Amino acid sequence: MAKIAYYPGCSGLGTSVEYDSSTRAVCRALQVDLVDVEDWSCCGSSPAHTVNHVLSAALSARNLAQVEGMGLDQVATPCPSCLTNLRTAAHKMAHQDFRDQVNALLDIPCRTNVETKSVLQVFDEQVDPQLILSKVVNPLTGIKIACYYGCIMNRPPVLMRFDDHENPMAMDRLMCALGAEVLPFPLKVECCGASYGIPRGDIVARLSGKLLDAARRLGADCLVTACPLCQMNLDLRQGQINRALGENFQMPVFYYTQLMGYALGLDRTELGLNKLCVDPHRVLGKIKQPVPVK
Amino acid sequence: MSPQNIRELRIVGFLCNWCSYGGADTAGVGRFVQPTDLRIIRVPCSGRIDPLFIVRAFMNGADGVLVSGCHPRDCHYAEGNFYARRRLEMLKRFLPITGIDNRRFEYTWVSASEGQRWQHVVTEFTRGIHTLGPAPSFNPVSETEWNKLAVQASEGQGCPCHG
Amino acid sequence: MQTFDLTTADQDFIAEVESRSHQNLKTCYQCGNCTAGCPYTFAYDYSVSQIMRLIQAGQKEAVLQSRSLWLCGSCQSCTTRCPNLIDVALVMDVCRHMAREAGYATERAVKVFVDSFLKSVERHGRAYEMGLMVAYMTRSGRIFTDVDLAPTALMRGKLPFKPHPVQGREQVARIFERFRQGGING
Amino acid sequence: MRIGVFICHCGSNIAGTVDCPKVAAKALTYPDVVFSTDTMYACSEPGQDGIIAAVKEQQLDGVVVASCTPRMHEQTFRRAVERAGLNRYMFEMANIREHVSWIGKIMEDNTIKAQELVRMAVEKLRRNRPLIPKRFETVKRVLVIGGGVAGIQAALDCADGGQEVVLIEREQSIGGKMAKLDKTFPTVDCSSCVLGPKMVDIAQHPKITLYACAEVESVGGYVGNFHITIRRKATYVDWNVCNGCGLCLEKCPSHKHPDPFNENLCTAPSINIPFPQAIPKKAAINPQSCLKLTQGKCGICATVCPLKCIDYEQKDELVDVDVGAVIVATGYDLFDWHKYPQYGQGRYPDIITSMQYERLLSASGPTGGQIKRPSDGKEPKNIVFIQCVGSRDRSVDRPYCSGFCCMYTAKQAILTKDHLPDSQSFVFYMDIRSPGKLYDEFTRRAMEEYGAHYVRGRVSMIYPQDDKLLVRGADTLAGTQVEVQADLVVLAVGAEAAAGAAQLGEKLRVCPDQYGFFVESHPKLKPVETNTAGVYLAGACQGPKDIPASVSQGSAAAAKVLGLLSKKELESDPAVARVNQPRCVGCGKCIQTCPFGAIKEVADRFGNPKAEVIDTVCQGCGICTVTCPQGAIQLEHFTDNQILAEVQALCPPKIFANYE
Ligand SMILES: Cc1cc2nc3c(=O)[nH]c(=O)nc-3n(C[C@H](O)[C@H](O)[C@H](O)COP(=O)(O)OP(=O)(O)OC[C@H]3O[C@@H](n4cnc5c(N)ncnc54)[C@H](O)[C@@H]3O)c2cc1C
Ligand SMILES: Cc1cc2nc3c(=O)[nH]c(=O)nc-3n(C[C@H](O)[C@H](O)[C@H](O)COP(=O)(O)OP(=O)(O)OC[C@H]3O[C@@H](n4cnc5c(N)ncnc54)[C@H](O)[C@@H]3O)c2cc1C
Ligand code: SF4
Ligand code: SF4
Ligand code: SF4
Ligand code: SF4
Ligand code: SF4
Ligand code: SF4
Ligand code: SF4
Ligand code: SF4
Repeated sequence: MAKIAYYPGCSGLGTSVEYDSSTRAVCRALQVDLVDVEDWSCCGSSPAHTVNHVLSAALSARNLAQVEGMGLDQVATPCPSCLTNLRTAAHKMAHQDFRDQVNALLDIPCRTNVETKSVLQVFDEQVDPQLILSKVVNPLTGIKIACYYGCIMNRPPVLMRFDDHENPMAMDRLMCALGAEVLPFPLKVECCGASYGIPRGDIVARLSGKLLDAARRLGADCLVTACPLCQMNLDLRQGQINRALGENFQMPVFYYTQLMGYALGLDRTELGLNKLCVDPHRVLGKIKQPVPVK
Repeated sequence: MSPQNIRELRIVGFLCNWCSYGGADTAGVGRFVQPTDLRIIRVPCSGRIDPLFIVRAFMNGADGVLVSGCHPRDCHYAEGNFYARRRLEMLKRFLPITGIDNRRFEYTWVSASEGQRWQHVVTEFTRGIHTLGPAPSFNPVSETEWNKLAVQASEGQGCPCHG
Repeated sequence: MQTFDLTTADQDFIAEVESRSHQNLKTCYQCGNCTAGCPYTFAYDYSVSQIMRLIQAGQKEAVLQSRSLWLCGSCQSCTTRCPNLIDVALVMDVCRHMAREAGYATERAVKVFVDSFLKSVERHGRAYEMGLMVAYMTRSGRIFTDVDLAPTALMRGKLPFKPHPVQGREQVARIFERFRQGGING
Repeated sequence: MRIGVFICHCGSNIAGTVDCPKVAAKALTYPDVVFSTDTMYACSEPGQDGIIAAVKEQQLDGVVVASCTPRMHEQTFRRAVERAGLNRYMFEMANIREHVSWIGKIMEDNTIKAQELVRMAVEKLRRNRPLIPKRFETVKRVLVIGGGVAGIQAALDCADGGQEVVLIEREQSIGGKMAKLDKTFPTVDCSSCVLGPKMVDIAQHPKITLYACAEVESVGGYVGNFHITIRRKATYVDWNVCNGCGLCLEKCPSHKHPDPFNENLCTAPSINIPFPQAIPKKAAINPQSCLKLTQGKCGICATVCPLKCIDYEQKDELVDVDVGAVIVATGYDLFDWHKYPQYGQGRYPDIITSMQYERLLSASGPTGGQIKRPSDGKEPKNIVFIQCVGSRDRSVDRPYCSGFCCMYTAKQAILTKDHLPDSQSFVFYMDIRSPGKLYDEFTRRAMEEYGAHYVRGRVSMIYPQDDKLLVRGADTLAGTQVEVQADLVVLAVGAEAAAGAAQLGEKLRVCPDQYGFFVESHPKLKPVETNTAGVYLAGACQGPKDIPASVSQGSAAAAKVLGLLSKKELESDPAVARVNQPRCVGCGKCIQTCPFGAIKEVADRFGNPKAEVIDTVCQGCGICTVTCPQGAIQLEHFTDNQILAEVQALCPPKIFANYE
């Protein structure tokens, strides 16, 4: 497979280090050739576009220009928020006026010939499912999981053009292939409260609480996410949620790459399972040990 | 005179009775305002439009000619618009040979219910003709030669549009 | 409740929202689908369809002072499901820009958070969470925000004490600088 | 030639933006124009009288009226000049309303444009010549396509009016959508009690021939003389013999395929009679699921049938009929709600369509009239109805209102309360459209007497929660989001053009509109006519319509047909092609291109081949005229000279003289 530029996003250095490290590990195992975007900077995340679209696009476009400088035409990011920003920037810069305004803010102009994808999309479209199957050593048999995609991985469909925007299946398919029992989670694209955790924790408590509740009603052992913000809201803030709602959720929240790495038998330290706040070991313990085939 | 100073140019439309003429009526009923340059000649079917009519319009100083018929497969006469399409496509290629800028000629399909589309077509076409400005006055090789060509064409010889 | 004077609808405001969002807001027929899908409706003062209606009615003050603008999570549910194909989330974004430009901040905590975040990016080139938290707490005066989480996060190595250096951080800083000089609407 | 010109004001419609007196004055300067005036309403009685008087007083032999589109009043004025003693083709119209006053705002430009259009009409008229129509006899038989309530009504009215009728229905039985309904608004009377007797009348009427399982294969001819080929699809049962006893149905071992009549809520045997009141009541085998026809096994029905009417070898059959007129009544189809992914795309069995709900309500339906939800057969308590699903929605390309779903939803809410007194209905609506007689009272009754909770807003998502469906919508009147924990959700799916309408329209030369419904000749004044003479429309094929409106249109179309066929003879349009035989070299190009086979080869008295047009077959398209390399075949009323005269009126010759 051709080299793909990799944009880890700021949270990969902080709140979601385990997402970053597990993504890299899984990609390595599946022969997805990632090269870090040189000297990448913040894409603007959710705050920038609420202030100004040119500013927000410029913060993203600097990174697209970096990718262009590396001579690559595809960049993958694990984070849906980064994905949205990079894609929106490129999309809007298709209009000359807007592009000129953005480039006026940049040292190095961006030509926007780079395509941004989520790492999930790369797995879904560019990795042979047979390869994944052939590498599974610890099938996830015995656990029931709910896949949660977050609100902006697939929306708006005109921009994201990946998977079904009301009922995405890419992660479900992956988890199924790894042997897990995937439940039909109905709130796959419902918002978790986004970045309001800090200024308006009450909003996150309510919205993320709803997701946890839906997963519990379904009988899920755990939630699986593809977004650092969702994961943080659901996992790190689960205690806050419990206090706010008078609940007692004990729902581990994995990154899908962690479970992939687990099933592929990758080095546990790279998967960062110990970084999760809600202890996942009880759930992992449910996984039936594979019967060695002789 | 620069094109901007000219309020109106001479644009001739050939419209089939069943679809496009009706579409233009629908646009009128809907009060979809359009530029006034265009004058419409009603013919039963786009298949009735002889490319010579169009050539004649240009030779007589038209700045633009617009032809509109029923959508393919919707023709009131089953296949008239297929004939029209073939002939008009040929004409479009033939026009430059006679020294006429073929951007001054366009053919399209508008159905009787598409008043809005008609408004759009007229507005865009008129805008295009205004961008091109008035047609340069015809400067034939010689008048006799032109007459010869015209007669020849009218007899179906040397005019690729027939058939 | 307020009485809106419809005869003095602010046409310039309507035109500005339409031109900055490239949306034809007259096509909104108030079906409420956006409100029905919006997960944040419970926290809004005006629901998103009401915001759309108020824009149509040219009620600039009511819109720009709405707290809803600051609470929209840009989750795209409204945009995705609008039967008239209006990019509603974009309209919310544009109104938020206009509110900010007009100096409103009816959800102050949100504004402070956003400002702190961008400050941190401007300074370091990347978001620096610890710095951001500290800046937010001091500026918002909410010094106890998430203190309960700090130990968990710290223990798991999720809140590094030092910012991550970006060589091109001057480049990023210049983006902000030029932006402030440019007076850009976008 | 002496030409008179009349410029119509149409009140202020034209005079508002065109200086009519000025146009009239200018017209006097055109060649051959001897009289010119402006008039308030040219088409009114005084207007027409004025024209007739002028023809007589001024000895005019040609008239130009500049007014509305010829598609509106050409016939009116042709009759007027005829009354004045002129040939009806010595008349031309200039369209200065639809093409001038209504689309241009500047009086000066409009006036000039109007003048030029009048000049064009004058130049054309100068080259007109009187044309005399030919007369021909009509076939006294009518074809009705589609056996829904509209087609049934049209067929019965035509037959009662004394005409032979051929009714063809694509499905196995007539009845259309109405046959599936439980009760009908606004009277809430039983659908089959109303429709059933009419269906029986169809079967018993001596003047009606019914072909079910049949479709139009091809259409030839023209008004008064259509040649229709009908394809009767193989049913594998000899319908001349089958008496509908139903024994075969009971014994068929392959009875697990979805039953379309019951909207796939239950299954049906491979040999089936769709419902007990079916007309014709005959069995037919479904070739897709029958074991014998797919795998060569079984053959049980053939053994059990007491009348031995099963024929596994049966083939489609083509039947030719000649008719004088055609009524299209092919109805509508329902919007496929799976285009809304937020409603689960079929993952949740308790989200059903309104038509499925009709089957649940119907005593002859799969549940015997008990409302049971599909997932677990339980009686629902909270039922949510969602209106405008696939209507009034640009995002799915259905911006129009389906017209009857507000009403049937109110009906279903009322019936729900009748069936399940403890239930609670919630109706999500955007607007209530109930403009018929006693209609609004009906929807009010659903709310006031039957306690249906109407919520103004759309539903954004539905998802399962425990054993309920969580319906999340908006109440825009309260300005909030609302949620309902529903047991059953019924989608009021909108109407769209019937499958195959486009192909049928092509055969009949009837235009579909942008959504596939057939276009009427004039939205107000010719609502059941089409632009093809002799072809009429009835019912929902022309646009969404409820039963009263469909029935009215069925009768209206029948009245039109009876009017047409009451004439002994029809006049053919004399604007047909004509061959100038000395000029024709007999190359045969016109014969090859004419789409209607209207030109034949004949020999002149020296035995040279020549073309000749068959007047009654020629449709007047003019394709031949453009094809002829000799200019020998000319379409009357649209000859090369006439059209070139129009061109030259607009673009006066510049470099060389007219070489006509
Ligand atoms: C759920 C629901 C409830 C309703 N309830 C009511 C009510 O209570 N009261 C009311 O007034 N209206 C009601 N309606 C509306 C009603 O169904 C229509 O008004 C009516 O059916 C229109 O009749 P039609 O004959 O025009 O069309 P249809 O009923 O659609 O009949 C058309 C017929 O033509 C046949 N056909 C189609 N194409 C061809 C072809 N190419 N060749 C041959 N045959 C063809 C079809 O098989 C069908 O039999 C309801 C509609 C729905 C969806
Ligand atoms: C303000 C307004 C605007 C409208 N605009 C539109 C529009 O834009 N488009 C549209 O489609 N519809 C429109 N309508 C509706 C339209 O007027 C009616 O649909 C239409 O006029 C109905 O025609 P009719 O022949 O049934 O009745 P009418 O027009 O009422 O004609 C009935 C005739 O019968 C005569 N009459 C009554 N009693 C007797 C008697 N005992 N003996 C003899 N003669 C009698 C009356 O004098 C009258 O001439 C409008 C209506 C109104 C009020
Ligand atoms: S969904 Fe669209 S049309 Fe409906 S209220 Fe919201 S913005 Fe308006
Ligand atoms: S984008 Fe904003 S307004 Fe739209 S649904 Fe999401 S939170 Fe609500
Ligand atoms: S002739 Fe036409 S334009 Fe004149 S009054 Fe009648 S409808 Fe109006
Ligand atoms: S096919 Fe035979 S058994 Fe079946 S219904 Fe007809 S007559 Fe009865
Ligand atoms: S032959 Fe076909 S239709 Fe007849 S009984 Fe067998 S499966 Fe049923
Ligand atoms: S009739 Fe009512 S439910 Fe049906 S499309 Fe129109 S408004 Fe919607
Ligand atoms: S005008 Fe000519 S081509 Fe057309 S139908 Fe008549 S004979 Fe045939
Ligand atoms: S095309 Fe012209 S010349 Fe040839 S047969 Fe027909 S009429 Fe005669």
